[in-house]
Amino acid sequence: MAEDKKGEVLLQMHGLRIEGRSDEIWHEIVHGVDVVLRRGEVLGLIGESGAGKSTIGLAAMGFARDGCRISGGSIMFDGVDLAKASDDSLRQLRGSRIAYVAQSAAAAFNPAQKLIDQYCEAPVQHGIMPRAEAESDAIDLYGRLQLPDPEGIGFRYPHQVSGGQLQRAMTAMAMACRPDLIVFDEPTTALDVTTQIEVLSAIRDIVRQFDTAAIYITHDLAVVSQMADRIMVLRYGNLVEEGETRGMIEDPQKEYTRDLLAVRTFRKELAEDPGAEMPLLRVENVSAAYGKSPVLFNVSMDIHSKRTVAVVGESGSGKSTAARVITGLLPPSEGKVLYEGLPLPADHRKRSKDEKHRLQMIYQMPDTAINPRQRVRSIIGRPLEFYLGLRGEDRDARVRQLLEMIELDPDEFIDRFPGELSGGQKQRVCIARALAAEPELIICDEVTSALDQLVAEEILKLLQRLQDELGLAYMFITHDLATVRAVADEIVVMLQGEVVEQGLKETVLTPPHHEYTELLLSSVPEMDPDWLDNLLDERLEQSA
Amino acid sequence: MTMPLTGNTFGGQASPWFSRIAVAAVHFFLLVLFLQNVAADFWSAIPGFIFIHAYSIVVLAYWSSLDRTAAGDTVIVTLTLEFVLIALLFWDRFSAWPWSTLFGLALVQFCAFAAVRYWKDLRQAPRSAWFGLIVILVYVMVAATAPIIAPFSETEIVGSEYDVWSNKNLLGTDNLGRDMFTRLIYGGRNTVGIAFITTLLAFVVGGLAGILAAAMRGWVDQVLGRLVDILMAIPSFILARLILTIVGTSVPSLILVIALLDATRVFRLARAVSMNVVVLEFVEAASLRGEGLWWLIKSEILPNILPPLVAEFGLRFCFVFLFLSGLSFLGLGIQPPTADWGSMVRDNATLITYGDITPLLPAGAIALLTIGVNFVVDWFLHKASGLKD
Amino acid sequence: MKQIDKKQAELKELAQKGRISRRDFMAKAAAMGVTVAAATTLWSDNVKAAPKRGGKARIGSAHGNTTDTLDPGTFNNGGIIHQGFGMRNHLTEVNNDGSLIPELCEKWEASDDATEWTFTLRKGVEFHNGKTLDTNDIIASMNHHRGKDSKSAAKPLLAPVKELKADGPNKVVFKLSGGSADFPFVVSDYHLAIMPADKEGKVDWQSGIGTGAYAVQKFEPGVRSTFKRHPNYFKAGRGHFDEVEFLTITDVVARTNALTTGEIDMMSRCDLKTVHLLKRRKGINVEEVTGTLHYTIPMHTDVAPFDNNDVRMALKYALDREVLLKTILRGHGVVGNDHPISTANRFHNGDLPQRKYDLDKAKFHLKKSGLSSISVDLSAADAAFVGAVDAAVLYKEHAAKAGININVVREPSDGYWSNVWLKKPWCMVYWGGRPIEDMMFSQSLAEGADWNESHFSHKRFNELLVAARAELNEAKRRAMYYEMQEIVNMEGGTVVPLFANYVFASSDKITHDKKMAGNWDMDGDKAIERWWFK
Amino acid sequence: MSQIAKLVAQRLALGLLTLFIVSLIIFLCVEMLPGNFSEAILGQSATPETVAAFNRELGLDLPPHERYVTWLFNMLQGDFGRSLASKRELSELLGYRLENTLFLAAVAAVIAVPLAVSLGVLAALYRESFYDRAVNVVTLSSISFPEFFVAYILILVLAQNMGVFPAISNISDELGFWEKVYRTALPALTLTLVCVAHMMRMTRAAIINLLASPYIEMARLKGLRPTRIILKHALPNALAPIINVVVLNLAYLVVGVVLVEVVFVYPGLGQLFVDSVRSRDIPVVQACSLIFAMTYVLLNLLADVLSIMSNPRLLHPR
Repeated sequence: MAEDKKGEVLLQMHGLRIEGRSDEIWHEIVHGVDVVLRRGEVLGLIGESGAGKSTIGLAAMGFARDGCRISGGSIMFDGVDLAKASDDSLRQLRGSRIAYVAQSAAAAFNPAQKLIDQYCEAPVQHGIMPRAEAESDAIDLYGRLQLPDPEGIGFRYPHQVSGGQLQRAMTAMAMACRPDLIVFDEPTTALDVTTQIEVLSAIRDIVRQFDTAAIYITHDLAVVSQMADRIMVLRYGNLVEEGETRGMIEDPQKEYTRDLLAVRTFRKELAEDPGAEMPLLRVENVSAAYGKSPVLFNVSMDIHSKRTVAVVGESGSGKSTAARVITGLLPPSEGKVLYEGLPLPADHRKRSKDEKHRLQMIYQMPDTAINPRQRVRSIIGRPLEFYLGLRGEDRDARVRQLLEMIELDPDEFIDRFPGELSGGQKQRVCIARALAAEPELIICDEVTSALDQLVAEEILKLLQRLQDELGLAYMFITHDLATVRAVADEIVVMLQGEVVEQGLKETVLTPPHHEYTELLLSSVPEMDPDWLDNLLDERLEQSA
Repeated sequence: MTMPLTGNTFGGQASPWFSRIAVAAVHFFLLVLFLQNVAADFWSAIPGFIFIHAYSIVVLAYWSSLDRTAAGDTVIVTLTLEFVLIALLFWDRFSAWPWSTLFGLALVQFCAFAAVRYWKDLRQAPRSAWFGLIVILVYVMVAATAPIIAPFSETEIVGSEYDVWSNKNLLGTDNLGRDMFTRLIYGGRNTVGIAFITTLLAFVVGGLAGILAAAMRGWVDQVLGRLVDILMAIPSFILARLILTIVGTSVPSLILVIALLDATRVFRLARAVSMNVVVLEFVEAASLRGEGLWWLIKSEILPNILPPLVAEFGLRFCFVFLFLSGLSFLGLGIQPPTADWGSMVRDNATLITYGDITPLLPAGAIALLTIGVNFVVDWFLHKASGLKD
Repeated sequence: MKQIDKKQAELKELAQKGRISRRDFMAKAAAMGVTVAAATTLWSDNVKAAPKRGGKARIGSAHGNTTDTLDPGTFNNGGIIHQGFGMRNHLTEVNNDGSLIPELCEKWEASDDATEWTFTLRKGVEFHNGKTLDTNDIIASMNHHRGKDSKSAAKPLLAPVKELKADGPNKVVFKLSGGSADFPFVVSDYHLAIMPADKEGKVDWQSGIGTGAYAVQKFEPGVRSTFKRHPNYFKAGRGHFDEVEFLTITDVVARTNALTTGEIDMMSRCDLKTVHLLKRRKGINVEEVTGTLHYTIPMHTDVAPFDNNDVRMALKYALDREVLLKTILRGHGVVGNDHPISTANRFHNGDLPQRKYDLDKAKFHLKKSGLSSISVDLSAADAAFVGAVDAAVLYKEHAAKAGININVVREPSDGYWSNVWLKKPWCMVYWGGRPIEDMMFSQSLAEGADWNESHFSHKRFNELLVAARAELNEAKRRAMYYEMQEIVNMEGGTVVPLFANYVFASSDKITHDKKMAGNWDMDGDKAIERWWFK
Repeated sequence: MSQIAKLVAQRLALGLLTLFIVSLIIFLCVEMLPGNFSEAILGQSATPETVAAFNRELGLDLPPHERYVTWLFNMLQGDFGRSLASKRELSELLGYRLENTLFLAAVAAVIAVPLAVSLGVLAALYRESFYDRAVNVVTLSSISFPEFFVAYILILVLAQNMGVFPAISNISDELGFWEKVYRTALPALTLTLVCVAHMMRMTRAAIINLLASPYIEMARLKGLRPTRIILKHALPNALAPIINVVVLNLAYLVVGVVLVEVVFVYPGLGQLFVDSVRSRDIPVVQACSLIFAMTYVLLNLLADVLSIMSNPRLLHPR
């Protein structure tokens, strides 16, 4: 990378328009966006789903996904217009001069090939270096990205490597041809917070080391502020605001940007200690296993009525398993679940209707949690029919009531199919379905993690309102500490199937923490461009 | 990436002008049949004529005023009502119709209604799918109305054997001097009818068992799975031969035996796709709610595995069709003198040696339908897979 | 006489092989006492059609099962019968003109009451393995079908044989329980092939060794068999091919294709529907013979309503045989006259008026029976014969016009012979037919016969049967058989609608005598013995 | 690998159970068929005495369960028994037929499988193109005609009119290999036409199914050539369904070719089976069914093993 070229414009997209096809009709999804990127610069693209950020990121490679097309504007990359370039010349650019890092490394690696084979493919196929050289280069890069066992890891298959490591291996693969530009498409979204930090720092280091220009796409402003020199905020295929990172974080110009920044400022009032009051639900020394592999070890927790207990932990910590035990989907191997002091049958099939309707569940993925072949009317109506015996007009009236309660217009939504709803609307329908059963306790299993941040916030507010109005108790399962901060009365921290810490929110969130809680808390990115540097320094000091 | 959603893919509303024309066409078709066959004289058919048209107008007016939710139900209600009313009006003559013709007419009308209902999807269908749909529709109509449109009766000997094509015998005569055109029409009716019923039965049995196995898991799954494995381990042709020899080759036993054999294949597919659905959370939610097995199958699983099952139905139908012809070839299929395409090919197969194309006709008819069905299935699968993203 | 025959045969052979000039031939013939005219005919007949030795003949047969064996007792289809005739011989042979000629015997003699038959064996006949034929072989071969443990289908044929013994080195005597003028015909039956005997008096059927024109090389039942000519075959002018390959091709289309593409040289059972097209093909000869093969529709005469002869007559008149002949056999056959004796038989009663489709008479008999209308079940399956079900349906249509309601019951083809035939009161049957009237009558119509399919029991008929059997005077026998045919025609319980032709084809490279045997398909199933390459 | 061994062992055990039940079912079916061997052999000429004598000699007069148990017992000792009809050792009788059947299947497979897979790959590569549509229509048409009809047409064109191949497959073991192949050409071609479409469509579908997956997008973004993407990235991951459909078709080539055997007079197992059923030759019927069932079991096992081998996730567990 010649020093004199630094600062020169590498990529310039002008008036970029992209269309997508649905129902045989082309709709514009990116409406004329201008992007400028200089050599060695990292540009953050941020926005919610549907903002067109990935589409723009891919357009930087002259690529449009199936069902999309670049319909207007120019994409000048180092003097070549990618929008007009031939397939062959595009192919020669891709992988060698512009590389891509995908969101889910587990999915983006070919499961049938070893990592190093996939690494070597681009350099060898582009004729940049022979196989042997590429291999030793790979090992070098693996080392720089702090992958364990850099000599051996390349000879594993993707499924034999953990998610965080895969993401780093993919970054190495993108670096293989020493491209001028790398497009990072939400590279850490699928990772746990603690892993996310490692990957973020690895990516940042390597990009800085090679002085590569990068486009960093994410929906998380806190993350992008660690990575990018400059940020573009996108919404519905339009540019909302553009600026230097620090400037934008400190002084956002547009309301939308401010909203994004203000996400999770919502806080629930602090609740009092319930004391010795009889809990609504008590989990007593429960252990459980899937087949022969144990996943829960001696877990106990109480949930009091009208209160929210947040169960927090990373993936694999057993928090969802705990929910399955409570709902009776997974009978525990030891221990029991008491409802108002009386033991619940371990198997949900043995529970009575009365026991069932009090305990409802809302799932993480609203897409799969409601039947895509039923209309909203029957989705919400069925529990009414089933538990309360409502039929016909009574039922419809109640469905309408519930829809109003979840802030959806009954006339508009009652006859829709789930496919005609947005993610947030679907989640609201799920909530309404749970409410229809007139429950006392709702288990919310990561209910906001599949949603955009603003939408998630709305859902949290809705849940809070419902709790206030209907006196519900929530068991709130999440990996997101921001959510915990927002809604919890009590917190249960789980790690590898065990409860490591539990108590009132302020007790848990106020130091001194348990070691793991500390790790979790410190790993949540903050809206401060220096946060990552400080954190890493801090950790380095501690370990030193 | 979410596109603005303009409507559910399977609940699209028909354009009103088309629906009017289509329903009117169906009614007109029915009426022509009436005039030709049911009404003893022209004048007594007039009230029926007027009634049906007035009725159509009312139905359509009502229909277009409704939102699309009710449209599906309306179709069924209309269908039933209309048949009941026709039956009441023309009871004495109506009862003289063969049941299969009634069934066939119902099918034709159902097709028309379906076409109206899914017009929006149809409009987007590629040309190959249109071709397939038209082929299927023509076959269904021909099969349904065979006794009405065929110039002669099924077994009637109308000339000398192997007559050439003429005005009297459109496609000449067959090996016994029966009218080839008539035999083709009846052959279609018999073969298509039997294959259709067989496939339907196979799907009801195999599909239900498959869903049941997926929904219940455990020993039910094991037992059914093993049973199917064993049945599949015996080549179907051989098992069919054995069973047909034991029970005799009557049409009901043909249907039952082939349906049983085919059900094993359907079972596998139904089980596999249901397995994908039962792990989804809405099924879990329903079973947590305490829903019974039947509800789970009927409301939660079945609607979601329908697209692959429908596609498979098309393919299975073709296989059953070919299987039947194969059995006919070995003399175990539909027995003479009932016309069926398989044995028609066989009966006239020696002609091929002499370069005569007569045997091509039934074989061509088989092939055309198979291709048509496959085109539609392809399109359907394409659409169904498009639903996922 | 016999001496002269033999000499003539030798002469013929010389002529056929072209080893003798015409002049020499005439001289030799004259020396033997043959008239000049006769000698000339003999010469031209034999030279024109002079059979040539050589070539590999491939024959495609419609019949043959993988379960076929070389045990003649279980021969049950045309394919294996044909092969049997190729590899083995019998005491007597039905010649291609229908007459009975000696085969392994030189002559036969009967006692006056026709209860004792003596066969004098031909001398010097050699089996394929070099063994010379003797009386032990004859006795063992016959005993193979007799006795308590016999599994042979021919057991009933030999049931009248009380005693069987050798009389001197080359005579075998059969003692019968009753007179049988046609016994020499009986021993020509394809089951009663002569096989070599071992020391215990058992026959060796497994090896396929016989005295026939061809020795088995390879026997794959139901697929193919190959044969090589027996170099020491005793018959002159028979067995012309060097090699024979016998293929079972059950699918008629495949068989026809094989013939037209030259994969085979001859085929049995042409497809009647397209035989007119096959005839037009260049290089193909189609042959057609009326034989004893016929279809019957027997009613159990002891079961109501068939116990009433008027009902039987009504049913006989209510069938349009001409239509059946046209549609089922496509004209390749002749209509039957409700008795099982074919025009190929010696004593066919041609004086008997042909029964026709006559609705008036049918109605008349129906009325006379006292029944205003009848409704009867007719069992049919295509196992009975190809088109049996069609025939039944046609029958139903014809009879309906006479007010008779026939309900066609379609039976499964498999197991038809064990479950339907002889069990159901009215069904469709096919008979290969018998060359001898006595055999035909005593098997299918004699009281108490196993296969009395119509449960026919007629006193006069049974008396005539016994009398005719032992009657050696031909004129008297003829009269008796004529009367019996009339009885069956007028009172029998069997409708005999059709006699079917044998239709077979060969490539024009193959030729044969003008006269074709009518007792079996393909020249009496002796094509490989009788035909030759041009 | 031990996992595979375990799977194989487990499946073989299950397979044995399947075979046992199949033999029971077949035995019962044949028992239920009207008539028995003796009656079938003697046909129209059966008399009660001869049938009884036959039955006595063959042990058919014993009650069915006794015969079954004896058969099973002998079977377990490796004695397949003898054909009732020819008294020939079954191993010898079936061996020859099985060899023929496998030969035909092999010839057909050697033509069909590479053809189908390459057609499928090409169709996936040039999807929605004219080539794709053309191949689709042609292959669809070829499966749309009844098998025997395809056979007749091939005979008409290739044997009658052009005379390049013999109309019937008159094969025997004294023929040379290529001569045998030549005579088997038409039936093999027929079978090829019948099963190529299925395999080709599955190959195409399996590959196209994967084209939307992220790793294919990744491969495209690495600037790889379409051919390489299909062959290196899509095909290896699509192998499992392709193997399954190929194996299914192989099983069909072995067990489902009765019609083709009849039309081409090919002496395979199917004909033998049909003939033996007709004459109620139970040992042969049993043995054939077991061979067919075994083919199914083994090929299915093969498909599973190959699927595992093609999937590193299963082959190299963490």
